[in-house]
Amino acid sequence: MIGLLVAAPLLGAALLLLGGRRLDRVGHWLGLAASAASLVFALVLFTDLLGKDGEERSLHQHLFSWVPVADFRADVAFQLDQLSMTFVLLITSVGTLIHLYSVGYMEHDERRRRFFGYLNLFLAAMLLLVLADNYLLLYVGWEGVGLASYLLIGFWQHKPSAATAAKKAFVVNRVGDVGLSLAILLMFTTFGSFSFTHVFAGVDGASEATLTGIGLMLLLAACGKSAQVPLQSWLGDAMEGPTPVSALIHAATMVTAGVYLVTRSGVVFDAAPDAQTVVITVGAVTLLFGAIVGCAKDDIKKALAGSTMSQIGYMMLAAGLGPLGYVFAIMHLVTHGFFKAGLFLGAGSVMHGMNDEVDMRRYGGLRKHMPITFATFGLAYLAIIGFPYLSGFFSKDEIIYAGFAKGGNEGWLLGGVMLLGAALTAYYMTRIMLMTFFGEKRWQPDEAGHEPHPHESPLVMTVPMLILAVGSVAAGFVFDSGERFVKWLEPVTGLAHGDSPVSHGEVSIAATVVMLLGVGGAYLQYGRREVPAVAPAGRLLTRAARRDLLQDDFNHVAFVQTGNYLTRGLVYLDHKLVDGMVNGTAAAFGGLSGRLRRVQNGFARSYAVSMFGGTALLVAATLLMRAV
Amino acid sequence: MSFPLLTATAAVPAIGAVATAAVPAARRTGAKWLALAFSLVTVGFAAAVLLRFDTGSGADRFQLTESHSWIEDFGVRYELGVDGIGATMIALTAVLVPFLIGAGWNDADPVEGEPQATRRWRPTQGFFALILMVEAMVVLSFAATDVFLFYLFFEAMLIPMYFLIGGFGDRAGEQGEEGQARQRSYAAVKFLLYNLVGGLVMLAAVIGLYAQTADQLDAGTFSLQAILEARASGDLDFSTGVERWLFLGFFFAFAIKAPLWPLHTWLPNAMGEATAPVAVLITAIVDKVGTFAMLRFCLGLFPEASDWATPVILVLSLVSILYGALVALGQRDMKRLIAYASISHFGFIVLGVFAMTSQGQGGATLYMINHGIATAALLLVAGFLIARRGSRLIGDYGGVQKTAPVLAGTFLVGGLATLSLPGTGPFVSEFLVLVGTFSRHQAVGIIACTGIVLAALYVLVLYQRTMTGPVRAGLEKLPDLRVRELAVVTPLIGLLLFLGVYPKPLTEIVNPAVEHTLSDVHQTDPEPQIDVSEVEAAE
Amino acid sequence: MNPENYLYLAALLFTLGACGVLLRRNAIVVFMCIELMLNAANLLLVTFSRMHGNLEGQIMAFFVMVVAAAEVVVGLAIIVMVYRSRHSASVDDASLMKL
Amino acid sequence: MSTLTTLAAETSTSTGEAVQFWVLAPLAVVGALCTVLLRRAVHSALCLAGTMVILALFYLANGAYFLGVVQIVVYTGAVMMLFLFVLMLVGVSATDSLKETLTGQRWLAAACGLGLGILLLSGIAQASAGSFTGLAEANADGNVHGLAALLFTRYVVAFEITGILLTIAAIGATLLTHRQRIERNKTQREQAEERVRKGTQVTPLPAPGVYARHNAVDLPGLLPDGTPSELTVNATLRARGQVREVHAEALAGVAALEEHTARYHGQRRPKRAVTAPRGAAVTGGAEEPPATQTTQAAAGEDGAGSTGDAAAASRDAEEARK
Repeated sequence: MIGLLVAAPLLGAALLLLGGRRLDRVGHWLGLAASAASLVFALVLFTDLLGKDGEERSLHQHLFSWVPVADFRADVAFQLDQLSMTFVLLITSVGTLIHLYSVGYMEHDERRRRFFGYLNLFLAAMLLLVLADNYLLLYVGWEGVGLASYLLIGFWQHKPSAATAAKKAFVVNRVGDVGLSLAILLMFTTFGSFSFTHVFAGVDGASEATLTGIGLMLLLAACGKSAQVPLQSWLGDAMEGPTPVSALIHAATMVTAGVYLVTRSGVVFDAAPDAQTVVITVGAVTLLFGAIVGCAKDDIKKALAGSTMSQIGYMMLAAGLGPLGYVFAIMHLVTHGFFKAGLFLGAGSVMHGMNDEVDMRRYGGLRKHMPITFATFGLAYLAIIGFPYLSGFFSKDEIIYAGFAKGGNEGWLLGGVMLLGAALTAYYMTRIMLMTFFGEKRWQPDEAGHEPHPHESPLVMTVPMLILAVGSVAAGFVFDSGERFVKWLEPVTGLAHGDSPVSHGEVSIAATVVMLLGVGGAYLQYGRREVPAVAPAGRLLTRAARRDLLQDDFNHVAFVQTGNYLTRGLVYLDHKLVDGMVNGTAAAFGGLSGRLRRVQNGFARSYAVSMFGGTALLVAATLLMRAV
Repeated sequence: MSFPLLTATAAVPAIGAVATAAVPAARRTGAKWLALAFSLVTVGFAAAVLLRFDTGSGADRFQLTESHSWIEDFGVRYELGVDGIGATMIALTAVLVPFLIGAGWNDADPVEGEPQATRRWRPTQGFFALILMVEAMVVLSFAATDVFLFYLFFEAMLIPMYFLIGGFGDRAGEQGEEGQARQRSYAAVKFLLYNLVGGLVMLAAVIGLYAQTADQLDAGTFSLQAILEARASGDLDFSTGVERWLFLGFFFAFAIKAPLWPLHTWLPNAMGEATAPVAVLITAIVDKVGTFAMLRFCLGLFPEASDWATPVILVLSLVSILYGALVALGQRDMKRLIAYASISHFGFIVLGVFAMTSQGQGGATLYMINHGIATAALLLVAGFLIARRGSRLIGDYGGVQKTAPVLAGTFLVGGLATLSLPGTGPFVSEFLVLVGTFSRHQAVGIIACTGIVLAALYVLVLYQRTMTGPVRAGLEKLPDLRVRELAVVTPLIGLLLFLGVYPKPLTEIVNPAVEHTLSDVHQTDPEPQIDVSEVEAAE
Repeated sequence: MNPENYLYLAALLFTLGACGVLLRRNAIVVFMCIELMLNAANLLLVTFSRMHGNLEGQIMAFFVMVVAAAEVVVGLAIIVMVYRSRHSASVDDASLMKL
Repeated sequence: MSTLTTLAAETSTSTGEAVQFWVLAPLAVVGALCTVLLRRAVHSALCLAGTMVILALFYLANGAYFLGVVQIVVYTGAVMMLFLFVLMLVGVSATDSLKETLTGQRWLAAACGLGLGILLLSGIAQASAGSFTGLAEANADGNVHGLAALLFTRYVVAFEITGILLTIAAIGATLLTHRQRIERNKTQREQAEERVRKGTQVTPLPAPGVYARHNAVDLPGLLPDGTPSELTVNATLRARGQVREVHAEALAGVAALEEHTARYHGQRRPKRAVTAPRGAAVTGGAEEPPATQTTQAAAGEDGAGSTGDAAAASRDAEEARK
């Protein structure tokens, strides 16, 4: 049954990618069906799990032995527990909605069949990632989603920027993958195995240094996949992909795989406090980084990408808090999955109506033209900024509370940072909202002279948006009432109640206040005044934030340029030194032969001289030998 | 006496070579089909070798043995036999050759109006006959358990390879017909000289080995089994110095063949100038004899010296991995890029061999097979592309994905396999090598891991520059893969995916051989720091 | 007198013949010098034969003579041939032995 | 015969033999030296023959009677005569220059020769025994009988093989020197056509000695400017270097004649100085002809260049007769 979860989209992908043109007309429905089938399986399994006791809610399925070499035993085996189940449900439900949305969004693309093939491939890989019962199989899914992400970011390959962005995403992710590889290698040398069960069982006996090493390597992997500092640079560029991709992969599911990894490896991290500290630091830095970048971007998708980064920063931070935060990291992950997907789909709907314009300064006043989009986007907006009793309110406040609960100065620092982040979130989201849907219209004909005619998107697109909006609104409440979510996940992740200097209520009030501050600030800047169609020069921080805080410039100088010089130098050396040495030897021999050849002048008498000389030498040698 | 299966496996392509060469000039197509038929029969025999190979726990190390006296005075025997590694390598060779023949179907046809196109001009026949000849010799080298016999075929395969490189280039160069011919003969001569030098050094070591056996045993022998037994029983005991010198002699030849940095520069030239199938033949099959021989001869015959040389060799293979990848990044020529990528991969293989762990060596063996198939897929598709445009320069392409999506797709899959994406065969082997290396030499393993990133870079940069972006002028009408080409590429990709998902059949055959090799070098796998077996028991 | 003197004489003649071979360019003269060397060797053989009281040396000298005769016949024929085709009997003219 | 036998049977040499050796040995050495050093091959051959005869005497003195006779009959009589025949065939007067053309060859040869000689001599000196056996016993039944006994018993196979060798050599020599004509002779017409086609020398070569008022074939004709033309002399003579020198008086006479004729016609002719004869090369050639190749090449050039000159010369001659 668990295998079927993965098999359905995999089969769909294979069919769509190998099927050829014959499937062009039904391809998208086929892809949707595969995804929906997966969702159905997931729901069946879910009810199955719900029927069991909390501690026994774990299914195993061993398919076959994958790579057996001596002690190295890698199996293809699945494990479905509450954590996996949560992810599976999120992935299949959001995935299916986005499949549906894409039917409309990609309607005019001649390569729609392939697009659905890639989407299915992604689903399969993502499900494999969360269902694997060992790190190596997880790694397969891990790289699989990377591949799908690569293919989908670069889906419009004729655009060089898309191709470059795709390559960048893959390569940066690969850097993270090195971390995962090394972590698995370390696990193998330490525990002789890399299945979750064995590793977690062996943690007690391992030295803290080793565990810290494993933890840091896992964190590196998580940073790559979840676009955390310092491997965050690819996410902004990844917005080159079609919008449903951004919604599914780069907002709701794949980028949260890092959080999954850290949570899944909680046992390891709990035993390595140093690694946890680093996780928290990374989360906190990214949280602010993403928020600042999100405040400055005019490209609606890139602004949302900054927001995604920031929100995942929250989750990472929460995951770094250990049992204090695991549950809430996952909870925020799920709610974020809903509202961020909703936001992206809304952005896609806006772009769909605006001739693929992404610059928010060219929008304005769209609420009249796209009422449904406005409504769903608005609800998701309220959810993300933590409007009371919407989903973001519950999940984010819990994380902020967990931060305070860490205790001591650290607790205050983390709480403060997260509150600042909440204010920034409110600010940039309000800014997006105002620039897009409020104010006067600012759109102009494009170069070809086409005046955009903003219109509401078709039903296949708005229905998913509506469902997600419902999710954004209700998820938090549903999860929080009676602590359902906490109880559900607790057996896997554990739960701790720290010693918080502030109460729950106080945190909620503080969060609401900073949220209102952020909204107010944005309203003053963008709601009261006319938004200029061309971005003003801005101050130093704004300009830096527009350039993603100079991360690409840094990467360019530090890696790309040095790499180029190194490569060119090595090519030169390979030709001149390594090859040159060999060719030089050959040339030296050639020259020597040329000299020696002159002795061979063709005159018989010369040869005769050498013969006689030789004879004389032989006679001399004989005589000498006798004399001695 | 049982049926001499190994001899037959080598004899079929050899007979095929003669038969193909004898086909009259006008029957060109017939010659192609004949060569294909013989190569397919070889696949059958190779399959029989795999099937007859006993992987049970009590099975002999060398199986399907044949032994006949040949040159009695020097104890040279015609001795064949395979362990699991040899059997799989023979299978790889046999499986790849039909694809190469299919891919090079029209590569050697005489050009219309070429002046030599006389009645007796038969390049096509020669091309396929030479390929089959190489196949026969490679199979024999994988099967030979007599050191002298191995040496013989190790060297003899240079001759047909020389003609394949020098005689049949692809008609796509930057310097015109004549410059191309000059480049080609340069590459062929370079290939020959490099390998001959290696072979010469090895010959000295072979003779030295014989002298040692003649000194210490009743009679001199070249037989691997006899020497291994004598070494195990202590009858044959090399002094430290002698063993090291002999080891170096053997290793030098194999390092050139493999090719290991800094002895690698012949490979880019040879692969760049040869046609794509021949380039595959070089890197996927012939070069594997080098790494295979490291496993079988270097480690088996000279365990102490292998141990002594390991640090240096590990460093060299690390340099190969990183250097190959970095230089690949800087290439303008597609085939040279793939050649440098191969150098990087050979670094991994040698790393695995000398990691002295069962994961490392098992991984290295799998790596040889997977690299063979992956490179074949990538390079053959690149060859199809080059044949269409008539240029090897990356800069001449762009946007192929738009006009020839299937070609681009297969190219991408080949590339992804080359960068060891999980789910494809190379991932399994690369990871095994890394595990094997890391469990004994942590630092080396960590550095080797960075090769993963570089591999992604050069493959994706290549793909991006050739396949994506706006369609370049002159490529608007680029035809997509034809049926023949698809028939060549699809099974290769299928194999790659199958081996990535279910490599167990191979590992089962390879594992016992690796155990034997490890016991030859008196090594055991390092134990994990923490025993988690009780967890297993509890389950 | 000691018969060894014959040996010295033979050595002297041999050396002279050798120098002639090296110095002269006319193929016929070169050939004659070779004959001189052969004769010197014969003298040596004959002298040894006497010194050792054994006829084997003379037999050897006899064979040398026969072989020399055969050689002269063929050699001169070759010289004539070469002269016909190249109009020269100089050994330096036939310098085709180099690349 | 018996006396000779007894002579050889002695274990020490007689005074007579010593005298014979000391008289003949220097002669043999001188003969050998002359063989090597004389410029004309015929002289060399004759000197060699002399040396061989002396060697034959030494063989006799050493008790090798059969060999001594064979040496004279076969070597000196047959082989050396064969040499002479071939020399005649190849050109008896073609002298060999002793000027060395290969750099360093002479020094190397001298060094090698000297070294080898010294080594041989010292080797012999080292190996000298002091006493010797003598052939008295071996030659007891007569030298020929002794040789035959060995030759037809122990060495019979070698003997037969030498027989075969000789046969092969004879056949080989015949084959080598025999030239089978594989195409028919060219007709005169064809030869003429070929000559025109080649175009180097279309007209017949100018005759020798005409203008020099001398009909000897070895005297070159003069070109209009008074220089002798080698081309007028028969090629064989040229090759042998047997072109006779044109004396200065003859040239002066020609000049005077021209002068006279000009005055008789009252013509104003450009005064032509009779230059120093270019024939210096021709005359010098008798002593030291340049290497054959260069001579031929020069002749070819001359032929091309001087055809016109020769024609002019004959025209002048006709004028003079009027």
